[in-house]
Amino acid sequence: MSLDFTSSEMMSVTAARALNNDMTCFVGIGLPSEAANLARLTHAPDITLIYESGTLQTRPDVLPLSIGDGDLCESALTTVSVPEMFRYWLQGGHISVGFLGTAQIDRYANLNTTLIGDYRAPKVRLPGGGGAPEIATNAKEVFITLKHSKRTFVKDVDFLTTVGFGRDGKARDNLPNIGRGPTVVITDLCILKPDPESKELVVHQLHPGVTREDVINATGWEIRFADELGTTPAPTAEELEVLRNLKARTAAHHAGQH
Amino acid sequence: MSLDFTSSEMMSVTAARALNNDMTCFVGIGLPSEAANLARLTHAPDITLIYESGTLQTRPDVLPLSIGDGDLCESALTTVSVPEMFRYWLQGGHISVGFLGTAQIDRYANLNTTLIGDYRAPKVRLPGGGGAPEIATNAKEVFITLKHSKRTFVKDVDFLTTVGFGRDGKARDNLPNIGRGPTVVITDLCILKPDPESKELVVHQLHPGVTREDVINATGWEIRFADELGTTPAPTAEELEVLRNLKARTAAHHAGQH
Amino acid sequence: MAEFLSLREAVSRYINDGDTVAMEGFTHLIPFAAGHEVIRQKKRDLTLIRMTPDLVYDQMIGAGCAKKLIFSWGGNPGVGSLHRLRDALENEWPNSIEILEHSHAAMACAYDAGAAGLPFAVLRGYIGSDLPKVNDQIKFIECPFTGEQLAAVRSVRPDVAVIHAQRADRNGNVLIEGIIGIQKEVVLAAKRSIVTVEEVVDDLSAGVNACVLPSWAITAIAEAPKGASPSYALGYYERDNAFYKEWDGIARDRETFQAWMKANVFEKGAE
Amino acid sequence: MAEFLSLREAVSRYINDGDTVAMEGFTHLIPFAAGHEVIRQKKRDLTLIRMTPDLVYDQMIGAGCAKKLIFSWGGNPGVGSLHRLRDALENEWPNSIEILEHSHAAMACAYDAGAAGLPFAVLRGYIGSDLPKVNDQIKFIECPFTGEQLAAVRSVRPDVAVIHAQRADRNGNVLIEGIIGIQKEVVLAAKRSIVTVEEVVDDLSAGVNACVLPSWAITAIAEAPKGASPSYALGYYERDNAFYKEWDGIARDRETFQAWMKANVFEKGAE
Repeated sequence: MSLDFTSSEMMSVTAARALNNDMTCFVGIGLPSEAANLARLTHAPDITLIYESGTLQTRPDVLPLSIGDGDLCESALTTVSVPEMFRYWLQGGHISVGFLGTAQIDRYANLNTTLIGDYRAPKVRLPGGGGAPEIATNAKEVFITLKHSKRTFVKDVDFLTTVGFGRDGKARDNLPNIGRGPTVVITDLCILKPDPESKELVVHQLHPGVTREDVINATGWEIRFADELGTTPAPTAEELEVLRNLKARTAAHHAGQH
Repeated sequence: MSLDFTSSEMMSVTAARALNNDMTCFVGIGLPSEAANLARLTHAPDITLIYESGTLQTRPDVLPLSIGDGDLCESALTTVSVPEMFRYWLQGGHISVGFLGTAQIDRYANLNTTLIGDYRAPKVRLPGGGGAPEIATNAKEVFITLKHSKRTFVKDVDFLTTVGFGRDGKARDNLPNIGRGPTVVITDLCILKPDPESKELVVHQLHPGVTREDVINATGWEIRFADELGTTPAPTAEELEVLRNLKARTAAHHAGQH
Repeated sequence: MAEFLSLREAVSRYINDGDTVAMEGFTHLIPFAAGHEVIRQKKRDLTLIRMTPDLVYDQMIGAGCAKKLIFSWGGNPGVGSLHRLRDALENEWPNSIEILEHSHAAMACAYDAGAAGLPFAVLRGYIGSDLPKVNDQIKFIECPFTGEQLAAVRSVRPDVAVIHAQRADRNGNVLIEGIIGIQKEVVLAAKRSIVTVEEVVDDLSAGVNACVLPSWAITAIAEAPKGASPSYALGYYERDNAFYKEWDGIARDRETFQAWMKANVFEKGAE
Repeated sequence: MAEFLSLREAVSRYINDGDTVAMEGFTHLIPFAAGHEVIRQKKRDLTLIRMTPDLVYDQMIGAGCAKKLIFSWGGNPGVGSLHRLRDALENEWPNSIEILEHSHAAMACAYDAGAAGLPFAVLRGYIGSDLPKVNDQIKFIECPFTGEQLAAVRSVRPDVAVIHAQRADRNGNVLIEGIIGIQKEVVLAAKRSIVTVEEVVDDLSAGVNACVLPSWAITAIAEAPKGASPSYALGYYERDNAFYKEWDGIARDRETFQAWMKANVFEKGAE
């Protein structure tokens, strides 16, 4: 049986599958939060989710709109202060996976969430670093999820907000006390991983129905493909149902206020 | 009417009188704790008492034996962690008076609670610094209370655990962000204050019935007396009653355990 | 001891033109009522500090209160841009504003150091980032024991801290519950503080280790029911996520923004 | 995830001869049961870390477990000396021990830095004190922004942390209430941790901002009712101040000490 699903759903389901029960995941808002909660509601019921607002081990019923919705706090094991969250829990080494979104990513998985154009005269001002710069270096590894386009996948980021492997791919070399960095990037087209040597992002799996040309046309540098290029398994009926219910529940909850 | 009282009672009552309702007092265990609670139970009912165990604004019913008896916590406004206590509340500048006891004090009001003799081969090993080294510099001013004897009042402390005005009286000069240091020392014989210029301790008041010779004989250096030497008012009937009740209540409470 | 004042009086007395003002609350307990009073009183040339500027600073910036913003994430959470902030940065409307930006970790540490009375904080941060190139309040130092290079950031010490909390008792002790964010730190780091509360009660009903600010650590308290809305106050009302989404449309355009401000801020007084 | 073990098994498996062991609890929740088990298992050459060594380290030092003590106040609170500690320092009985001593503020900061994964802590401390002359883990550094001289201390990162707490739930999450001291910090700063608890319950009944250590931050949990006595556990039993006074007489003399240890530690097993 073949199911209908959108490329966004494909992305969320694939991102969710990257997580497992044993992980302690520092969750970014938006796509990472959707994926992390989908994981929790499907194959990883005991995954530990942590949001930078201080909520430790939280189990929200609907997706939070902000990083600090009340549901995150009420369903958490406990809620700590923001300095404690960043100092003891993140920098202290207790996070296995940092899960980030971004506005721009480059071939060495560096992230830009600061601005497009020149710093003192920006064309487009973006929100800024938030938790990402230290999540990316203090978590043991980093997962990244974003939509794939020439605007988002650029050869060099305009501003390096959050380090992947640096402008030369070597930013983590010989540093003590730094995580492995981005180990996977999940888009609506494919799954990319850094080359073990050069750290340049390489396509490892195409989502069902996506071609190499689709990825080439949506990437701002000459993207490489792994020798053994796989195909991502399509979402299962259960994954889609849980995801759609979660999103419907979320939309109803956020609309029904005032 | 003249009342009977001991020199210890005289010391506690005098020390209590140094405190007032507007103070936020970081309280050392033992004599300072007795004086601070006597003040709270007499003329300073709204004084804020803080113990290094993390208990903010506490009102114990009996004197705590340790710095962290349960009564301190149960009667406190709230209880914070020990790092928070020292970092935010003491170092952050919220303590108006640090109230300390000591084993030895010298002419520049430096305190020794570390040891008698040589550091690597001590004659008498004392408990050590505890909270005192930073209470003495981060509180806006410091009150000290101890029994007066040649053993406790020495010309130079064997070990400078906690700074008064340093070995030359100038340790606080030109330092940013340091409190005024010891402003009064209360013993069972008299009240001493540092000379405004040299910082050497000078006797300002003798307790009733105490002579200059008593003080000279109990002090390990050539002690100076203020030009206008006063006499400390004797304890009032109310002060003595409250103090004795407090001590009786405390003794009964601490004995009645197991 | 904290003084109980009307919000109008508290803002008038303790926030001056040119001050460095930190209004905190990490998504939760954002002091909107106080922000609106600052706007109504037409305070000018403020240096605004806040980890997540949120709608409250979008409104204050759009109303012309700010000359500088110190922050670590300036978006409408889960929605998109803060359009008034962008208009100021991209088009200098209604005035140009200077920015100084940090990461969350660094700014949290800078508040923590401020509360601890220290001139700077140390963190393992900013590795490989361009942020230190555009922020002169970030330096790198060496651990005197291991030689490891670590980031140092200047501590945050505002003139005035403004926070919202659930409740105060009649002595002026304040309870903060739920996502406590950086609320305690900003009050302790600041020279003066204004705390708005949902209500004043006889007994805080606080747990033994609750986040309570003693009266003597606060300058002024003003009762402001629903003072955090459209943000929220745990135990009182929920976050108005629908309004956060609507704000995107209101703030995108200068005229709809000004009309909204007129109807919802200028023509409404402080409670 | 924390593993539930007997106290005997937890101590046997996770505390090795030669380890650096920090047993914390600031007057409250002192892990006496665990300390006694360490004594019974005759662990040797331990570097013992504790802000306030208290009776538990007096007993461990007198029993010959320690080769080094790192501390900031080594007395019997409100009573006087720790006679076994003094006998070791003054007379090398039962063995000589090395000491490294701090102030409370510095040691609290050193634990805090350890929990924060940093190699050192900064504080405004040790001004004018002789302690930096006898402790090479204290240095002075300059603020890179203001030039102010501040103290730096190496962070505390023990091999094993041991604490006592009120209760754990069946997933191994632990609630600590009352005087929380440095308990959270020591567990987070250590490579491994053993937590003894008064009881294991279905629901922690913890407030929203309670001091809770998640199961995944703990190595092992052992049920040990009255495991903090003669210290205390808020909500369970009071501090046995009378015993603290009696200890002065017991510990003053080597023979009465050894007789007490035989009757009360060696001839009693772990629960």
